[in-house]
Amino acid sequence: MTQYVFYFLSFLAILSALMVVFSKNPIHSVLYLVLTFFAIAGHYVLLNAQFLAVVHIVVYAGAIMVLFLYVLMLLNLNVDAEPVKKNWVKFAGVLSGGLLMLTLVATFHKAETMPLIQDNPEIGVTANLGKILFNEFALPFEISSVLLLSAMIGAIMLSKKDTKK
Amino acid sequence: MGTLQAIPLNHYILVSVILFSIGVMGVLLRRNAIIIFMCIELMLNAVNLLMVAFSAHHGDGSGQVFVFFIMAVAAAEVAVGLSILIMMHRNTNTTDVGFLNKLKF
Amino acid sequence: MKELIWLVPLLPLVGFLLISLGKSYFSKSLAGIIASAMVFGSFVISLGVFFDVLNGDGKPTTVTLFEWIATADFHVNIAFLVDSLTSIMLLIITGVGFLIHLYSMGYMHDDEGYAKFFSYLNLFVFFMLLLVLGDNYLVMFAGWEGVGLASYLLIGFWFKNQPYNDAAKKAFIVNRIGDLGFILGIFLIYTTFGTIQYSGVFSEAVNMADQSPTIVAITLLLFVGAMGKSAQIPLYTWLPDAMAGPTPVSALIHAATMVTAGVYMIARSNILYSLAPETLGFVAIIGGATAVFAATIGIFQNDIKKVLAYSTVSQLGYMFLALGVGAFTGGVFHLITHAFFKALLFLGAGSVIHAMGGEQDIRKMGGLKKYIPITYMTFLLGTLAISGIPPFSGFFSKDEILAHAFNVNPIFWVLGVLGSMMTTFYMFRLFFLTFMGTFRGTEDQKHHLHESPKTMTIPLVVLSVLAVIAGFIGIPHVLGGNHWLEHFLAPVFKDSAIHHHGSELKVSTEYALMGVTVTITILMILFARNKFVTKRFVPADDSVKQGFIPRLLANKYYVDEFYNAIIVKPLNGLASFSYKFLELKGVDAIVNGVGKLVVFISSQARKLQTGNTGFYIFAMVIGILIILALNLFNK
Amino acid sequence: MKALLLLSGLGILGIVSEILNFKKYIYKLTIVGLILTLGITFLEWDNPAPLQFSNMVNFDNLAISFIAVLVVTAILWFLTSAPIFDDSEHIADKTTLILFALVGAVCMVSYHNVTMLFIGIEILSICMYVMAGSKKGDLASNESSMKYFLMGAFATGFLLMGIAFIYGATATFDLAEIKMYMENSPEHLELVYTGITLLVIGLSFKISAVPFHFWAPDVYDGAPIQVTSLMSTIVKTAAIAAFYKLFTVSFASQSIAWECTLSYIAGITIILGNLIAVFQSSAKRMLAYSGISHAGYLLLAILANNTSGGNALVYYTLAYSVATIAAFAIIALVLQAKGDTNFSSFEGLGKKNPLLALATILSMLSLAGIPPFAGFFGKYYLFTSYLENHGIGLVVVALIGSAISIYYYFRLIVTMFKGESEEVIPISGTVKLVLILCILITVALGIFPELLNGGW
Amino acid sequence: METPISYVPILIQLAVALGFVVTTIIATHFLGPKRKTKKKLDPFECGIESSGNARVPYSVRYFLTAILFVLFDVEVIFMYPWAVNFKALGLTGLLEMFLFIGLLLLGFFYVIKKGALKWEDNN
Repeated sequence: MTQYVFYFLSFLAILSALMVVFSKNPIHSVLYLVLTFFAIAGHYVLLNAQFLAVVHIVVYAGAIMVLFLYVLMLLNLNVDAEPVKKNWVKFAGVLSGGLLMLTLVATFHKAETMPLIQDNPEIGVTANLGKILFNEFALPFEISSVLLLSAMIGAIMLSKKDTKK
Repeated sequence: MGTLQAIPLNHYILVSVILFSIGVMGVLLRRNAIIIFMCIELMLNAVNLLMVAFSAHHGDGSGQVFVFFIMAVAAAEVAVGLSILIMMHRNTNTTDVGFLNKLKF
Repeated sequence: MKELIWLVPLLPLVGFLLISLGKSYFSKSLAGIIASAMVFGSFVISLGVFFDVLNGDGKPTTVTLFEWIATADFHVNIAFLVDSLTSIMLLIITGVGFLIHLYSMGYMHDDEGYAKFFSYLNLFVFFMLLLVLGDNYLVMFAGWEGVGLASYLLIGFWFKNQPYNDAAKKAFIVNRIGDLGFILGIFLIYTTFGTIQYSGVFSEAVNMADQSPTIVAITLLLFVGAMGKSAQIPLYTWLPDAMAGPTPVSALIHAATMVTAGVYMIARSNILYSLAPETLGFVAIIGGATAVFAATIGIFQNDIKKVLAYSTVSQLGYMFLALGVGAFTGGVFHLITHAFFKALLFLGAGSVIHAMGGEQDIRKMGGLKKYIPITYMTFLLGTLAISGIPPFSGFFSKDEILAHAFNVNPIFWVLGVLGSMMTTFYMFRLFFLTFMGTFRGTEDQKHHLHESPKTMTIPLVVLSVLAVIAGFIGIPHVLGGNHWLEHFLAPVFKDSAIHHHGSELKVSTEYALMGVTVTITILMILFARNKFVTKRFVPADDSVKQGFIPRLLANKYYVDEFYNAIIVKPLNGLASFSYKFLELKGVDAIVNGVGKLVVFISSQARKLQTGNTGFYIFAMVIGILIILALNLFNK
Repeated sequence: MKALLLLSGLGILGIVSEILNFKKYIYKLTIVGLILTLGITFLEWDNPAPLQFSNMVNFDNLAISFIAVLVVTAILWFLTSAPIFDDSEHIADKTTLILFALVGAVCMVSYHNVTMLFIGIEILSICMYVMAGSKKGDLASNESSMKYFLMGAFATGFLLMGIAFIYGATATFDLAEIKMYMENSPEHLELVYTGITLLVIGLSFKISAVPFHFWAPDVYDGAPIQVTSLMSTIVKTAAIAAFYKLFTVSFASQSIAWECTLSYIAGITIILGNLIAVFQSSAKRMLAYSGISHAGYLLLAILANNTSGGNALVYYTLAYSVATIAAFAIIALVLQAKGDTNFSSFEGLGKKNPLLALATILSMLSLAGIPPFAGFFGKYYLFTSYLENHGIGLVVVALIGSAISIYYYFRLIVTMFKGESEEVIPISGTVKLVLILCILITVALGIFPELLNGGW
Repeated sequence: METPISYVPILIQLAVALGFVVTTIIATHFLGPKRKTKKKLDPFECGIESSGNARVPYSVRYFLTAILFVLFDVEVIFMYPWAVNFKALGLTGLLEMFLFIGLLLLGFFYVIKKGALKWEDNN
């Protein structure tokens, strides 16, 4: 049964990803992207990464995409103001994207198919992740707060209008 | 998890590579900065998927923790990127990257 | 004295720093005095060192100052190698250098850049000393680059006007081409021998297989460097342009010292070269060719400094010819004598220009004999020396070179004689046109004429004495002398002497060769005298140059006709050809062409940077694709 | 370790200063703090237990020396860049951002786990994106910031993909374990190779190597000049150090996977960078292109794939950073005085501002690699370390490149002594100090290269 | 032991919820009377003719709030794994978290100080 779920989710993800790229209206792109995220979250569940699935939904679909929508409305971009590229440019873009995929795939087609054995399905559980995160990865965890801080400062500095002097 | 064995790892690699390439394609095709951001997000998500698949494959949690960090970074990047976008829009009234061609040669 | 060796380069450096820092505080004369004093100091020390070496055993001594680089498996010290060759070079550089400093105090007297000029001069002397003192190739390279830089500064000294700047830049760029070869050679040496210290390299090299391709490659690369510095075909074009600099600079850098760096370098690495006969042959050919080629050009120049410049190129050709035929001593010998008489000639020319108020065209001079007698006398001595009239110094050094050349291959001898023949011709042409006959300049120039101040004439006199007697340090055995220089330098060249197998010339042949050269020389002098003094012929303006042969033929003697038919016409043809075509269109064009090409490519390549983000990302993706594909097919 | 903590602390101090209204002192405080950091860093030399925080970071002597280079550069930079801190509103923000960028850089030179590498890179990049756009009203600044962000984020995608593949093969992020895996016959070669290639791509972007250099000239050109100087010194140093660590520690045994690719990249980078620089009319942009070519030289050290390569890197980055800081400080002064950075604005500098002229000459000579200045030995060590186990081919290319570079470096020098300029450019005391320091360092490193090359 | 299967109840609930919503919408659509006139479809703006795009640009302040929300959101996410094994991690975990939170709090004060959350001042 999981096969079908997997294939369905993959199909959904890829299709909506394509729609993100090709739909004219940015708002639609955002919505399709949300759909993609849900599909990926489904994959996480399949992979026993339930916690990540939830986080993924919360962060991406819940926060980042909302932010995108905000900006779209803020800048009033719901109408597609984007000038269309020349056809040959489009063609070249599609072509090179496809080529990239082919080359990446080609590197694996020699590889014998590795069965996905899950000798330890417990790792996805929040508790286990927490142990790893707060023991091994304590330093990156603290440093990432520096990252978020600098993002915060940067965002305020750039997007807030200066007080008139 | 007998059922899961039916899906080879390569399928996951394939899916994420496809998603990644679609993201790249989007970056190449679109000129609207916001859409380009989204496509970059798509690329990152493809990586996340791959990471989780590998981590499940190896039964090693650090992969998922790494994904965790990727998400944090993605959030930070989006925050900064969008503020840059806002600033640019405030000055030029457009989000079309094709408009950025003053600096050249 | 040897333990004081580090003072020799230090003093000029101190002088440079003092002057360049304290420029604003010193009075003009003080700067000059400081500079000269510094050089004089190092001259005294070098004198002491010289006598040490003279009385000591032939062993070279190394004086290590401090460790420069020391990676795990690689050491370079700032260390000085003191042996006979070094001590002689030291004497020339500091001695001639001092005289020229003295001279400049007079010559540059009313130039606002006076102090700066002297600081540069000192800087140059410092680097030159570094070059000859170093006991490994890296130090030599540092000095090598340094002198290039200093000459660059000095040529462009009057940076107000563009042509001088261009000349400076040209000199620098051409030298870079040479340096590229040089440093590649050094890298190759390092990869081959694992060290770049002379002692190590040479001792390694001696046990190396004869004429191994690596050695050939190394020597060739080094020689490319020498070509650049010492203005050999095809990299000589910068030297004539370098005459844009002040005359003392031309005397010091472009006659006596810097341009002979290449000769020194090859003499220093003589062992490597004698292990690579192919290279030696190549060197000989280049040298001989340059000697003749430059001489032919010299015949047609009317700018007094240009003539001397070309003659320098051709004399350098001589030295390389000497090295090429394995006569290392001969090469060094000629280097010494040439340093004296060429410096003398340049300074003399400078004095003439000084008297003429900046005029450099010999067609506008003439009859200066009675106005500037001292310059006249000294210049005459210099001219005799360069054209190799016994017993002046030029004779001995040239003779030695020619003898060895004949010994190796008569063709080289013929080339040599041809060169010396033309040298004599154009030098006397220059001499006669300048000092004999009647004055051809304007009236106010005539009033302006005056003998130069003492500071300028004293160096002239000293140099002329040297130019006369310098030859006696190397009187060949056939003339009853015992070649002192040869014995002195023997320890440096002993290892290569083994490889250099050549039968001694028969005494009779040697006399014959001398006889031939001397006679030809004297004939050339007479011809020149007859043409430029008796006939009072003055080369016409460039516009009607071609037309003068018919006019000459109109009133002629049989001898004239003969000479014209045999010598003048072909020479003119050759000269004008090599000057107009090769000089202007050929070599020069190549040198400039490279630069132009680079600029052009650059102007195209920058178009890649379209400024369009989409294009950038696209290009990046293409690059990624290519890399991935390569990686895919590598597996 | 202490350096990392101290720098973060300083950054946080910046935020506090904003909150508690003492931000007018933060500039001075920062400089003092940085000097302190430098001292503390040296105390950690020969660290007995370099591996810390469950092997997340490794403060061995190489890392320490890189940190020292970074901090020295930062100090010099802060002293020269007072102008961008003079707007009262953002002084604390900018200081904090730059200090956090330093934190990221320190992570990049001291990581022992790919996670730290990734986070370090991201902190550095994000701070740089913001700083590039810190001149908010200026279109050029916006454009450069936008371009930098777009391409940077794009490249990050590839970097992450590479990390993912490596993880897929090795099931770990720890450098030592990856090394172990690589050394005893990896079974998932295809994953390893692709991963390494993608990492080469991602990191080449960060050091702006051809063909991933396109962002560099525009971003450098558009950003405020002080930020440009920061990018071309600290960012480059950190990136190349990270590159070196990853490839010579972990992937050394798999060098077949990357050697060929990287050699090509290096060669093309050197030639193209130098070529395009020849035609530039703006000194700022010229330095941007020359920076690209220097990235090419730096790659030689990675290709050398031995420890002496690391020493060469430390030496070269220091020499390059010092010279670049000086050059940019001078350009900034000229920009302030004449309004643009074209070569023509440098005319007559030689006579009016001897100090500026001297500093320019020395830094240009050093960048061009003319003995006896620091730059020469930087190149020299790079080449020798490369030659230890490679042919001479790439070195020849590099030499040709530097022969070309002579042209444009000297063009600036010659221009300074041409023409006349009416006014003397005023120089503040601190900038004077920095210029003199740079001159001293450049000359001292040239005369006593041993100062740095203790060999660790 | 968590497996995808143990998520089935959630799925069922989801299905029910969605189903309910959809059905109601469709139902109203069909049941409700439909008399469309131009006036009726106009958005009612106190009787004034409506003009222009319905979506007017927001002010940057909303955006700033959104950004800050995203950042703090991510930070909150970091707390779950800590919370679930609060005991297991013990003091060190607590300290780590305190440091983390401390920094975030600092950021929060900074935001307030910068006036990024002020709504009334209009600049």
